[in-house]
Amino acid sequence: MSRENSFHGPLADPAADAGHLGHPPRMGFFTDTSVCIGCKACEVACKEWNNVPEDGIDLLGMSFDNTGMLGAGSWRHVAFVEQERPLGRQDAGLADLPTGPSRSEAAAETVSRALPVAGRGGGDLGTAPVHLGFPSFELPGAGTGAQGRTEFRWLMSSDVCKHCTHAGCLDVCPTGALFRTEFSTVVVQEDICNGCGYCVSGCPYGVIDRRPDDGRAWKCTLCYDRLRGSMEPACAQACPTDSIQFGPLDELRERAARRVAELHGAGVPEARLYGHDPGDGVGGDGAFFLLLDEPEVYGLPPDPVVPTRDLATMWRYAGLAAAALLTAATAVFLEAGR
Amino acid sequence: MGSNMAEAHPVGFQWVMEAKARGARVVHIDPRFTRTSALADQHVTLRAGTDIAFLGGVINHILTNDLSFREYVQAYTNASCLVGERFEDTEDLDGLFSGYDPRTASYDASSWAYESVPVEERPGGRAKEQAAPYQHGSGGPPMEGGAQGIARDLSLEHPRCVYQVLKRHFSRYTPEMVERICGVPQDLFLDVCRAWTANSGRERTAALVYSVGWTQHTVGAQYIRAGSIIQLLLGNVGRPGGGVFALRGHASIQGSTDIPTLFNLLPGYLPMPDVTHESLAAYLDGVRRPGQKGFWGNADAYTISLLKEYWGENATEENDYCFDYMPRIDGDHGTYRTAMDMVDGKVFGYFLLGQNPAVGSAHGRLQRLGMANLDWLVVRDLTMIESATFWKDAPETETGEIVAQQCRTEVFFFPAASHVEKSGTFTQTQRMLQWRDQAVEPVGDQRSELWFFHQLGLRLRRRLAGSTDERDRPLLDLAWDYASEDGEPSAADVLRHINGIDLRTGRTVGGYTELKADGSTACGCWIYSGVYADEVNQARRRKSRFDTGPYDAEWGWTWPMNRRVLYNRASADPQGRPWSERKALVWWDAERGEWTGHDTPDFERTKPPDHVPPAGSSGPAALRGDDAFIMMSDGKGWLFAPAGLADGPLPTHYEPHESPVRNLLYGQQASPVRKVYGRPDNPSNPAPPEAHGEVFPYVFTAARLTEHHTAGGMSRQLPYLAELQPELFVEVSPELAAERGLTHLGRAHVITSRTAVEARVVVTDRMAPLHIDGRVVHQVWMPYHWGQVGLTTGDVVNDLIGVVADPNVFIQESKVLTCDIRPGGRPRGSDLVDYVEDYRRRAGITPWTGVRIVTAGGHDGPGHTEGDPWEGPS
Amino acid sequence: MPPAEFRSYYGRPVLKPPVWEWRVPAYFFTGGLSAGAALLAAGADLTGRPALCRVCRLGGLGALLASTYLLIADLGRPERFHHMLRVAKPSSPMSVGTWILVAYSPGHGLAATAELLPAALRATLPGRLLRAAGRPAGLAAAALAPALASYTAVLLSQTAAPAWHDVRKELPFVFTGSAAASGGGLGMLLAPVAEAGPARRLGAAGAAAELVASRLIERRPGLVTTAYTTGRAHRLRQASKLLTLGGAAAALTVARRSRPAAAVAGLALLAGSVLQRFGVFEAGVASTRDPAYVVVPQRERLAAAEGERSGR
Amino acid sequence: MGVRRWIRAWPVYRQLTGPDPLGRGKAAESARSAGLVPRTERADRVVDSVCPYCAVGCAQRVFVREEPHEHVVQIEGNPNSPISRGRLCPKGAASKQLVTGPQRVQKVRYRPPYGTGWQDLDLDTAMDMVVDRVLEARRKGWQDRDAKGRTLRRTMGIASLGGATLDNEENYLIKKLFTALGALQVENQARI
Repeated sequence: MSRENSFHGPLADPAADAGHLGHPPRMGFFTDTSVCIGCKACEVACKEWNNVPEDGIDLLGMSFDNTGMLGAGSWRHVAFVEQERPLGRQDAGLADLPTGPSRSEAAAETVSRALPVAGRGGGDLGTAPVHLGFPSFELPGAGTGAQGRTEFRWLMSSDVCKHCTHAGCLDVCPTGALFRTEFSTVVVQEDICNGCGYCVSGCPYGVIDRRPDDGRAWKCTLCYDRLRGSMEPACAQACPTDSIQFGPLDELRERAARRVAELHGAGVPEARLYGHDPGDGVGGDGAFFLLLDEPEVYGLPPDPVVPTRDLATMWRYAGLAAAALLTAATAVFLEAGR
Repeated sequence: MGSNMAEAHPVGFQWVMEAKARGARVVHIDPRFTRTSALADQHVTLRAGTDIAFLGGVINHILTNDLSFREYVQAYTNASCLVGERFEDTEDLDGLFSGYDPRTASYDASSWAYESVPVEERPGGRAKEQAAPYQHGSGGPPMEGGAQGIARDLSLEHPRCVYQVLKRHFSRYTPEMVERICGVPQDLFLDVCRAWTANSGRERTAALVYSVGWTQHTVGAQYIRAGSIIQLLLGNVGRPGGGVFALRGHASIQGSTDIPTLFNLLPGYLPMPDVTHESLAAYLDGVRRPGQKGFWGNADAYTISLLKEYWGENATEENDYCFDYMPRIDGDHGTYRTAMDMVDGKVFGYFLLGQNPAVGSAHGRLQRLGMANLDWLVVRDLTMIESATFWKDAPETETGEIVAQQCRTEVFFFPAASHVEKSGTFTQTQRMLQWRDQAVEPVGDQRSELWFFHQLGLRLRRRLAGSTDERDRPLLDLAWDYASEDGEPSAADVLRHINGIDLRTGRTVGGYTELKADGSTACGCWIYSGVYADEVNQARRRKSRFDTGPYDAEWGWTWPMNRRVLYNRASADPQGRPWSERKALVWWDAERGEWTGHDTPDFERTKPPDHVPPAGSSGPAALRGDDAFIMMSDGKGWLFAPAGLADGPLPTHYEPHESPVRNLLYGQQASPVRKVYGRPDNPSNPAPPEAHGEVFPYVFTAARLTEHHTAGGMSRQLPYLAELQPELFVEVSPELAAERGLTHLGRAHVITSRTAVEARVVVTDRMAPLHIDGRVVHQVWMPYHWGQVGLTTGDVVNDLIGVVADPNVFIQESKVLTCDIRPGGRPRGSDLVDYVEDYRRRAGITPWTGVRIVTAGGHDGPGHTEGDPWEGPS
Repeated sequence: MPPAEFRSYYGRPVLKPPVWEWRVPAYFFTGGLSAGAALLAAGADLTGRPALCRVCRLGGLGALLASTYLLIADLGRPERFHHMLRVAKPSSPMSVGTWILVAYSPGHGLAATAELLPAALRATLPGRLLRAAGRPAGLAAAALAPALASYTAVLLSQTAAPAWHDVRKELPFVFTGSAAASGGGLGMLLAPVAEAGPARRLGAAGAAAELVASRLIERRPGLVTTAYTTGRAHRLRQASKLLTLGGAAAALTVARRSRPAAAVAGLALLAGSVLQRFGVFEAGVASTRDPAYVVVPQRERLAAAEGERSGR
Repeated sequence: MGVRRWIRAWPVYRQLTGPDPLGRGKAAESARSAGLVPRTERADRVVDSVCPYCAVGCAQRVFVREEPHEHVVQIEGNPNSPISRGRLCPKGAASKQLVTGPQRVQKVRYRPPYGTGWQDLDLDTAMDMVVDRVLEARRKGWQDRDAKGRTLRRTMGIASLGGATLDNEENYLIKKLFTALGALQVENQARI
């Protein structure tokens, strides 16, 4: 088989590329955030099934998000975004109320200002307890009428490991603990992982993390064991509104395209897919999303690229540097010998 | 409206999302923008406690613009019935209806009756003391002669016909008035009116969903009445996609109302006997009257079958089926009354069964002080809860009001079995019973309630065996011999007895129509009759949705008689044809001579649509072929309630007990019959026309979060849930934050005349201030799940709330009160007591505050205090 | 803090900060040092500089042992270190590096052991064999040393951390330069001035390469450079630059004459190398902690692609 | 033999000889992964249940394993349910933790009057003590007739609160027993 796109670019069959012969179709998630009600059933169902430990009982002040981000102790994470703008044709009912300026941004800033002083820059939200203290923002003037806010929307989105076609975490793993399954998903084998931590930095989405007490890296397995038993992943099964849909990736991509068209027709032009494109920097995600704003608003990178894409370049330059070193080391003696 | 469905019932909300995906318009009307609002097409912010003004506005819009479903209204509602001449409306009496007695703060409802129906005058005091509508079960009050002779004007033009009475009553509820009272801009309000009416009629239906956002008010029952009136006017009752949905909050709270652990009810909404019922005949006469229509006409069969189940062979016709064994009620014996009686030393022992009043009941402080004054307390729960540990860690231990060494209450904690450790049925919110099989044995001392109470009964009877005391007879004669499985009574056998047994054959009856008034059947709950038909546990059925039709008739069992949509006869027109093919549900099949359709018809199967009962018939036989509301004493849906409600035949906007504004519609400020308890330990914040309301300038409302469950015993102790909502917080608008100097994530405390509680501040655009009659009114919201035990702990929000109740059902007004909010933590220890006392002093609060109920017509009515609370102004 | 306007989720980082702590940059340093020393040792062996050869072999062994310890100690599950040997993955620089280390260590270890052989054992047959094997073993290690010195650059670049990934062309030169500088520094520190000529030249050459490559990083366009030119990374690298520059200058001047000066210069080069590794490490960490480093360049990239598409 | 098998199991060997030369898939599969099945497949019984939290009535399936002792291995939604279609909210999804968590109390606890801590008490003894107290409170609060001579036949000395999380069958017995005792202050969450 051609290994042309083993490291980057569109790859039709990642499981076959990883040596699985006669494998089932590629399975994945399509998370339609336009119907997410932010209940967090996905987070709990995931933890119940996978025995993921509790990871910090802290009020984060990020709307109703007290999980913070994906991590070793949170394999699903529901983001909550409050914004002063309308959602499609939704009427938030604020017009003509005696409102002042929006404070969504200010509240967000309260949190963002506290994050740099938190351990690991807030990158450990959802991994260990984080105390944000009692920061504050300047009090707004009590405005009314003209400068008052009239628009509002509340976005919710359940984030998860993307199970990339080209997975940074998998590529860098030195033990083979991370591997691609027959379902084309990316899974950490807990009996193998020795906690080198390389995958943590290899992931362009900031998904995988190491558990401090346990020492190993953990992330969503797309319920590998359940898939083996022809069961749906726990989060998708629990999701009350079917915001999390599970199935063969090809089917999901078709369904997602229809859904976007439907939303565009219904006056929600901001609906867009994220991670569905096999031509993107990671070869397309096994778990992709329908978003209602730019990805970075949900904490997602706008244009992630698997570091492996540049692997050849890196080795080439490393080779050059090595050659230079050898040359130099030889030269210093040659000169001396003269 | 009054429901945060996406958060409180997330899995049920999938059907709303499904409907939305098919093009349904979703409107959410709520004081704050919630996760439900986030998914709705339209959100309407309204001031908490003003829903009747809003709904009245909708009714007025429908009537003024003639938008009702005329044929439906004429055929199936009492719109055409004439109201008696003695009736006077709130329009005439400044917010009161005729029959009001300011001394007892109650109504004599006799003047509300239909023109031609004989009524006896009944002082309202008794009804008010007994949670009246429950007394009348699900079918409304008895009405003599309901079967015939009600004067009607089918043209709906007569000035005293219900339609015109309604029109006049709601004429004040204009869009302008809605805006001034509710704070909802007129355009927005009219949008909702248009959406509601445009989606109702032959081809379309609209559903109305409410939860405790509606019930926990002094006028809660009338909120629901107001919603029902709209749904009746628009033809949205008994039809697919229509209805008024009460979303209930607990696994079997519907079941615990059907098979009540409630003081005023017996199973199947039969009333608890009261002191006027010296005999079974007198009791039955209070339930149904000669000549009345509908299935309550058979109340004798239901009651006697229940008595046969209770006392078995000992219940005979000669001894009135042991009716005399029944304890009698003579007033309010509701849970709040009982808590006050505990404080007053009148109650000695208390059982708490999976319930945590120290956190979950309004005025938690009163609850805890009551519990601290008992002889003994039995707590049965899965985990250690605040109500079991109050003697050592209640907030009152911090203030010194409860000291363990001085608290005499003896506490027994019995660990309970969980839902997988016992078998039995839950009744869910749409009346469906679902059986659970036992999965595992409980460990240690963990036992089910079934075991506990069966054991308790056995041991009590053993102890009293041989007693000659007359008062022990009911216990000794009790039928208490249920089949047992390994020492545990068989839940299936109990369910069999609930279903009912034909004592001649020993087999289960097939349904309540088979119950007899001659003592030949025993039935524990007539509305559940049929759940064990053919000796099969119908609630245990699990036929997959993939294998059945759209109404999934073989999954569980729905009372009554496995009907999914109540009153579904109304889904067909008077001639028995579906109103439209699109909305067909049940129809008359003339060829086969029976009702048929997708659902089990809620009608006598072979009674043709044009049936006219012979003169003199009563009960079910008196129902016409187009009397769709088969439980009602006149067969009609009630727009106007000629009897049965303690607070008026029509919903009327009254301000909440605690409100920052004067009632703009009437001189009567708040419900004139609300149940108040004027006691020093139950103070109220002042409301207009009383002075000093400005001390508590903000509207307060509380609710639950998806991530927690009620008082937290089943969620704050679980790491996976505790981490999702880890701390008590209070939500305020940016405007209120500015006004009070509150900062996001900072600390603040909320104060009422009861206490102050501390929480983290969440400043959010989801909260918005309102224009109320020219001034800006702010609302404050808190979740209420916290207490001092568990993985996440916090102040008890229910401590902020005083006890004042709806006179119909005695449910407390906990969805709206007034408060103040200040930055920083609350005072600790005994300083807290002084701090709150200072607030009370500044607001001039005494036990008389808030209990001078009558304010209509400029009267200064009497204060309704308990006895002489203390020396003070009178 | 970069001034660029961008949107984020409550300012929360997009990426996970590395879980690696001080041991990892220390491992880079010791690995590089061992590699540099191995090269010098082999050259010294071939050119008859027994003292230089000896100190480099022994110093290199010490660095190798430290390096191995640091690598294992940084694992979350050190007892599973051998799992590194399950697979050989070309896509994983750590896997490649492990195998390089596996190949490199025996040679260097053997050569160093030969140096350590007590005099009493030198005449025995095993002793003679060992000493005979010392040279080829040392040469084998030296052959692999450049790989050992440079793969760590790929290890860092093969991550999503913008400050590491984006400097993938420069970083190998920084790291090999740093390895050479530290190896030279070691030689200068421990070997007599007379034999340390190659060490001084290697140190200076390495320092020059490191400084030039480092300068190139700082002059790259785009936001990511900020991670190197601000904060802790900047301070560490400034100090490194001064020490390296000073060490190199001394190596070419006073260190040729004075043993103490040589030692100080050697130490300066060593310290410069250590600080360089930590500086680079810190820059990478910083670039994961601030979402700007992720969002802004990616947005620019998308905008450019968009512009290209619409321009066509 | 052992060595050969060991070498064949070595992923590097599998890389070199199998279809996964890059070692990122099949070759890297561990023994645990190779034999992985959902733990529900090892359950001895699957029991139909219903979520104990809100009133939607979501169907649950309880997976039980007998070894090493009878225990719940998983609780999840039942996709066959026409009500819930297998879905659960966060609370329902936490049911296993609710049932199996360390917060569950297993033994009777007793706090005597004026006590400052819990004591142990045997279940049987506790039941008998409650019997004594029920009879005593019933007696103290007993009322035969009201001031007008009308029948009351009741006790106001005992009250009860709870039932909304209990089974219908349990509520039925509770109401029946209390009614026979003459206790009528029997209430539940429906009033709250």
